[in-house]
Amino acid sequence: SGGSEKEINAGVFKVGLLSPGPVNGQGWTQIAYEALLKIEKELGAQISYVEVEQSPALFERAFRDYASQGYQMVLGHGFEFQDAALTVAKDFPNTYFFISSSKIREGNVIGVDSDSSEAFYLMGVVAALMGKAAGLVGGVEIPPITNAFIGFTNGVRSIDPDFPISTTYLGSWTDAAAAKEAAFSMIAEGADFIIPDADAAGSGVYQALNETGPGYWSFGIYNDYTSQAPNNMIGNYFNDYGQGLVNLARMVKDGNFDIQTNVEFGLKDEDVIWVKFVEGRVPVDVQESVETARQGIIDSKINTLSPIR
Amino acid sequence: MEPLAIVSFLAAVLAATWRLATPFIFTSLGEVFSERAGVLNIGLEGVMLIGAFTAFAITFFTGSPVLGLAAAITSGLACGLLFAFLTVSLSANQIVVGAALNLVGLGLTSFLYRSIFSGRMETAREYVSFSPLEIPFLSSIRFFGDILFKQNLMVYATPIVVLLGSFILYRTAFGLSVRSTGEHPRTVDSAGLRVSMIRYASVLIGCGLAAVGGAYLTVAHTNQFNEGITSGRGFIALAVVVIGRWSPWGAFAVSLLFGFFYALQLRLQAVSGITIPYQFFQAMPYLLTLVVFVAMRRRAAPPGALGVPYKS
Amino acid sequence: METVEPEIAQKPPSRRSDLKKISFSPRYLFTLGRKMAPPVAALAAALLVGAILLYAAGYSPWYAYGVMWEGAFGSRNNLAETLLKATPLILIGSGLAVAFRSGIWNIGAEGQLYAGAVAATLAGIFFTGLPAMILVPLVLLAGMLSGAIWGGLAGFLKVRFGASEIVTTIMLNFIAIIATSYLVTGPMIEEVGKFPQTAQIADAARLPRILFPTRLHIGFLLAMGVALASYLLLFKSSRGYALRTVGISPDAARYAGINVGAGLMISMAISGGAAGLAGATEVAGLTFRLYQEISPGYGFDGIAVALLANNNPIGVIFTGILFGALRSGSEVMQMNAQVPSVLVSVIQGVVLLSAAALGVFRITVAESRKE
Amino acid sequence: MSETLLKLDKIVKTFPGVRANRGVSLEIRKGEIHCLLGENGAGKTVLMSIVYGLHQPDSGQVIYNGEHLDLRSPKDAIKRRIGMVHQHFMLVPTLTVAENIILGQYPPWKILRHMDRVEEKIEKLSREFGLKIDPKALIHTLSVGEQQRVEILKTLYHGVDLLILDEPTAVLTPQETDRLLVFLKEMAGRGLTVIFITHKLDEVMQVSDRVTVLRDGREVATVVTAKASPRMLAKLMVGREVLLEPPPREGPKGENVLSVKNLFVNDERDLPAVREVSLEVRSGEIVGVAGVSGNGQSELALALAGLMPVAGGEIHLDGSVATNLSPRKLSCLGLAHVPEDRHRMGVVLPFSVAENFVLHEFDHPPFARNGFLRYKMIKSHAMDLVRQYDVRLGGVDDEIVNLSGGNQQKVVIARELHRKPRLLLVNEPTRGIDIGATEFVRRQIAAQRDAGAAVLLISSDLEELIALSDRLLVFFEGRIVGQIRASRDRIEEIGLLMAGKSGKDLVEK
Ligand SMILES: Nc1ncnc2c1ncn2[C@@H]1O[C@H](COP(=O)(O)OP(=O)(O)OP(=O)(O)O)[C@@H](O)[C@H]1O
Ligand SMILES: Nc1ncnc2c1ncn2[C@@H]1O[C@H](COP(=O)(O)OP(=O)(O)OP(=O)(O)O)[C@@H](O)[C@H]1O
Ligand SMILES: [Mg+2]
Ligand SMILES: [Mg+2]
Repeated sequence: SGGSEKEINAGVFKVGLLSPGPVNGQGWTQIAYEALLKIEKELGAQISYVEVEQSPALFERAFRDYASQGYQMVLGHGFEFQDAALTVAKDFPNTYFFISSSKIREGNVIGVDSDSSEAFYLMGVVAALMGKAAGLVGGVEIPPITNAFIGFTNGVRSIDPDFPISTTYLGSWTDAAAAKEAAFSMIAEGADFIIPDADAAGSGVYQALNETGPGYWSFGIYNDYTSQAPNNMIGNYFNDYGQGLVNLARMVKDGNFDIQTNVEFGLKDEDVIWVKFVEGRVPVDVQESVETARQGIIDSKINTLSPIR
Repeated sequence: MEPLAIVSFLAAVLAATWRLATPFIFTSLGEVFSERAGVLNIGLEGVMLIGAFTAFAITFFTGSPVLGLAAAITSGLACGLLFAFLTVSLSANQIVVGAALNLVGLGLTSFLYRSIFSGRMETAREYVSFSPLEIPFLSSIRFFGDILFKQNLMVYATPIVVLLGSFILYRTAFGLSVRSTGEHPRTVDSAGLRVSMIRYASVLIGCGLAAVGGAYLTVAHTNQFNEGITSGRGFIALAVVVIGRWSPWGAFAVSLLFGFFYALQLRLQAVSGITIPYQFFQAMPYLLTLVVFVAMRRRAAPPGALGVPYKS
Repeated sequence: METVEPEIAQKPPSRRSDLKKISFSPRYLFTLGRKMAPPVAALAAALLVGAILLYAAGYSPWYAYGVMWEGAFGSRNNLAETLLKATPLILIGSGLAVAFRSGIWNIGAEGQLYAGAVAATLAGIFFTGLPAMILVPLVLLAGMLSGAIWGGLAGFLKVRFGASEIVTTIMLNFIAIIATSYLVTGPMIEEVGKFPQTAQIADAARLPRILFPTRLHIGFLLAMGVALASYLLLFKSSRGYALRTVGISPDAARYAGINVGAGLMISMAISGGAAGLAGATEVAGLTFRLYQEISPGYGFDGIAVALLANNNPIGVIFTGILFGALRSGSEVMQMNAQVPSVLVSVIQGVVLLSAAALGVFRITVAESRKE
Repeated sequence: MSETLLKLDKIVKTFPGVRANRGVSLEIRKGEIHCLLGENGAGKTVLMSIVYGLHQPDSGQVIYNGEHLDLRSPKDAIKRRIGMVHQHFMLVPTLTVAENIILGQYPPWKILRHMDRVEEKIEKLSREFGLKIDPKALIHTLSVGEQQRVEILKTLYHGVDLLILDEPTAVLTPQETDRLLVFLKEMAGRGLTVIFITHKLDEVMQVSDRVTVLRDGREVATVVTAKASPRMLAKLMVGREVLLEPPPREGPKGENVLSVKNLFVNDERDLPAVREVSLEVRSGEIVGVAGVSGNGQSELALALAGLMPVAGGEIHLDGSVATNLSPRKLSCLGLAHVPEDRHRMGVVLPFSVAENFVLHEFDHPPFARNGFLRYKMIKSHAMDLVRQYDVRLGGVDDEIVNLSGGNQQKVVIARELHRKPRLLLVNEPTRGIDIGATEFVRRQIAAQRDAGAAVLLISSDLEELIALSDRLLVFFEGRIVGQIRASRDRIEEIGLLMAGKSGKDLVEK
């Protein structure tokens, strides 16, 4: 199929996506998909995506198919795509292979990471200042999640070294029911700040808080989830990864991509990552400490990923 | 922990147990009927998914979880009709058709979810579901009241449905014919009953209840649909039937047992400061259930004609 | 039956008589054609249903299927990808055919695949230094053994405690998958990067490729071999006679002096071993390291593949390639026609359903009278 | 009593590949006991299944009480007070007697309160008709005889004018048989009409008013029993003379082949079934084991065949220890075993006849070479045996399930005997098979004896035991309560022993 299409679409800017799961699943996978749509809209690119089942065996093939069809930019949305990209990249020097949540940089394989640990650090600060105990509900134990939780913990510790934090992993990205029960368990254990990072399953946490009623707090992750627990949402952590990718894609398209290292979005990229509080939920003094922390992070005075003892 | 803490700990875990067990209770109860009639349906996972999606979609568009549930049941009956037609009327291999249902269930629901809801993920999660309702007085009992009597309708329904199921199975003429059909269909035939009719009925009950079990996930326990949200519950239900010795109350008990192990592992993970890898907790429910099953003193023999098509 | 194909005629006479039965003599092809007719019809029906869905969802069935065909067979590479997907399915399917024929319902191929993948990875990581000649077989053997043990465990629980294999294998699936997740996030996690994946296996442990420049590796030939072996075992060997007897009537088997317990253990071990081998070929042939979700449900598709072939390993080769083609084709369909690849599960399911409806799986009088 | 109750007119019924009934016509009169005779596969069961609504005829008419019947299902038959006791009992083993009896009686939604009333009614019936049974008992705990009582009670409970019994005596002991026959006569006296299928001519003579003989799907004759003789009936049935008494033994007894000392065996429920049994069988003799079924004979056989663990005592075969050996080892020591339950053990129903012939030897040469089966050998072997034992079938590749019971049994006999066993263990060798086949089987067993095999014959058919055995061992409650020279004039005594009636055990040489 590759051959024929090459002629037809010669000169068109083509961007492909390898999604680790359903593109319309909320959270992580959705981000990449929306990024793709954004690229299509803003740069008039021809886009395409494929949901490779969670089987690394299939990644290489997908990369190869895209590259051989003359795609200039292919995004593997997850560290697990790294190996495959490296293998394929050699044969296709003029395609850019971007790998989400990876720190690699080898020739045309470029790790792109939006570091959630920074935003979670801020949430940690809020929790430690306003709450009694915190609970973190993770989908599966993988670096993006663990890093975010490390960031959160560091944030908490920066305020109160022995503020209790408990962590639960569901072993699933879709089992919202389990997430909900996990949240209930944490509430029963005395937690009043419960934050999910579990993709589609995460909203089970919001439902649990919503049912438990006011006095229990959470943050929307990657998007505005206020509607799901209007009385419990203290703020939302926005991660417009899409915007970040658009910025990269624009460089690729205009042929002036000159970054020599891997890409890492953080609070410094204000149009990509930011945290917004819900009106009147956070006292001024807390907001101030958050702001100081944010500055500290941007000026890299604070290392949100510093190991925890 | 001092006694008080232990009590509240238990109460919380038990409440979660009941909620987590509910989908297994509905689904396995149904499967008890169809297996007692001699029809083995390994397609429960698929049927649950279809029920879950239908309930979700209808509730989303009508705003009424009741309608959603009704629609789910209908979809389950449709699956049952297909299953029965193939396995009973055409005496096709039951395992084959079951495996097929699993494939279709996953594919179809995902496909429809994409086609209908793509782009609407946000709104898709905003609708009312069966919310917990408090039972006056009882709910004000310390610890347990607060938790055991603040469940949603479908959770409360479980013991009643099981009671009904066991009454039908053991106290009605229909139940008698069901139990006979699974053991010795020729006898049923020569008694002038229609083996096929009885099996149709039982399969319909089975799939209908499986759909309810699925619907519970999307309109009661949570209010959202995710692809593959059942995450293997259909298979667990299958095991529950065997461990529960093909009896409604047995299935009820085993469902609660599994639910308890699951609730316990979530709770233990939530206890801050525990450093055991979380996978140990995750494996716990399956491991313990397996151990219980293997260690079980009296294990019942399956219905004599289970899985065997009947040709007069 | 006397028309024997030349290349088979060249085989040493002793093995000839065995091979002849499955040689592609015209008569065999004829009966084969008769056997294949219903499945083909089933496939047609399934594609029709798929087309309706596609149309309803606003896609052009013609275009979508065209792309799908392209993706499955359109190019050397696509063909290779199809066969790559068929490889684990054929391995698992042939093993399950043996188990099912022996009357044991092994639902646990998925877990046994994981067990195999873990062992293969360990072998591939630790025994560096060894030459490929030794390491490759070693890795495959490790995978096979560990799969056989994981499956044999269920067999043991059935024979020793009478615990239904349906229950035990379901539970063992969950346990194996969770255990793998623990290993790759814990003890076996790679040194660099700290991603939840093991280090790569030694180069010498990787399966040689057989169709350049594609990724197709000898695992595929291995799968064909295993299918053939399972066929000979089941229908041409005395051991197979014993297993089939056990599957039909344990009482008759005991009367015939066959050790029923051993039979069940063996068939569980065989099917487990085949699944474990599938896990090993995935690691040693494609991924070169272990991840949390190494299998996209091959273990369950394998059940369908075996049943669709009416538990005949030779048939499994065809049904395995069919399912492989559907999967790999559907990915390309999604890439180039933006049709959700999940559609393929529907098609596969309907293939099974209509095959069942067309009575591909014939019910013997014995079964219908068995009470 | 000449009024016609049931009239069958040119009934035709074919199954794929089989023409079971080819235009059978038949008249049954009110209040008579009418016997149906015929070889295996003659079409008796099918014909009666049609009267009972289990099968629908392809053509032909069923006229009952002058009314045209179009029976769609047994329900219709039951409604018209037609009852049938099937050869393979139609009872759910896991249910109680009462539950079995009311099965299908009520509309589905009916709530089964007052099982106690049902049970009362059953007790009343069983008292009235002298069919003792506990309505609360689970079927699988009952003896075969009792189960049959339940079957009959079922029909009485529903109310019955025409009672069809398909080989009811095949599984009964002499006492039970006599009781049943007496019962039937009595019922006939009360105006009940009975159709009685059997293979045993003496029963026919004893009980029936008229006999109809079927041969391959057609009726060949209907005669008044009083005017008939067993020889003539047999001739009608088989089309030639039959001789059920095989020639007596020539040649002397030889050395001990089987010797059992103080054998104890427990049944599945782990209750003692065989208690301290000692016996010997010498080469060239046939030792018969008589006993009401369920008194330990089956367990004895299974233990001897290595299919049930020996709880105590010793078994010696040709001098070497044979206690708790595997069936495989035993058959190497020269044991051949014709099992009691053919369908469950004797044959593998979906296998071809050829495959069934090598059930024991499938992995020995010449049938297997280095692990592979050699179908050429297996088939030619099968063809030989089919010829020798004239098994009636299409071809050796047919699935054995499509053979009639008689022919299935011939396959088993052939398979076991052709191995020239030292010890031949036969359990119910002729149950349910026609006299043609019976004669043949008995001759074969006698032939083995003459060839110097030691034969242990277990049978619930006293006629058979006496016809074949040199000595009889009588079993009661797991013990040998008597050892008698087999002869007609001792039947009384034997019957008493079997019923455990005689005071002291009795032993004679
Ligand atoms: N359901 C069936 N399907 C196909 N063939 C059948 C069926 N039932 C009976 N037959 C065939 O019809 C013929 C008559 O069978 P039937 O059972 O009436 O013989 P029978 O006289 O009862 O023999 P027996 O004395 O052994 O009971 C046999 O050849 C049998 O194989
Ligand atoms: N569904 C069927 N399909 C094919 N053949 C059948 C079927 N049902 C019965 N038969 C044949 O009809 C024969 C007669 O049936 P029946 O139930 O009387 O058994 P049988 O011949 O009497 O053997 P037995 O006396 O050992 O039960 C059976 O032996 C069997 O070979
Ligand atoms: Mg019969
Ligand atoms: Mg018979």
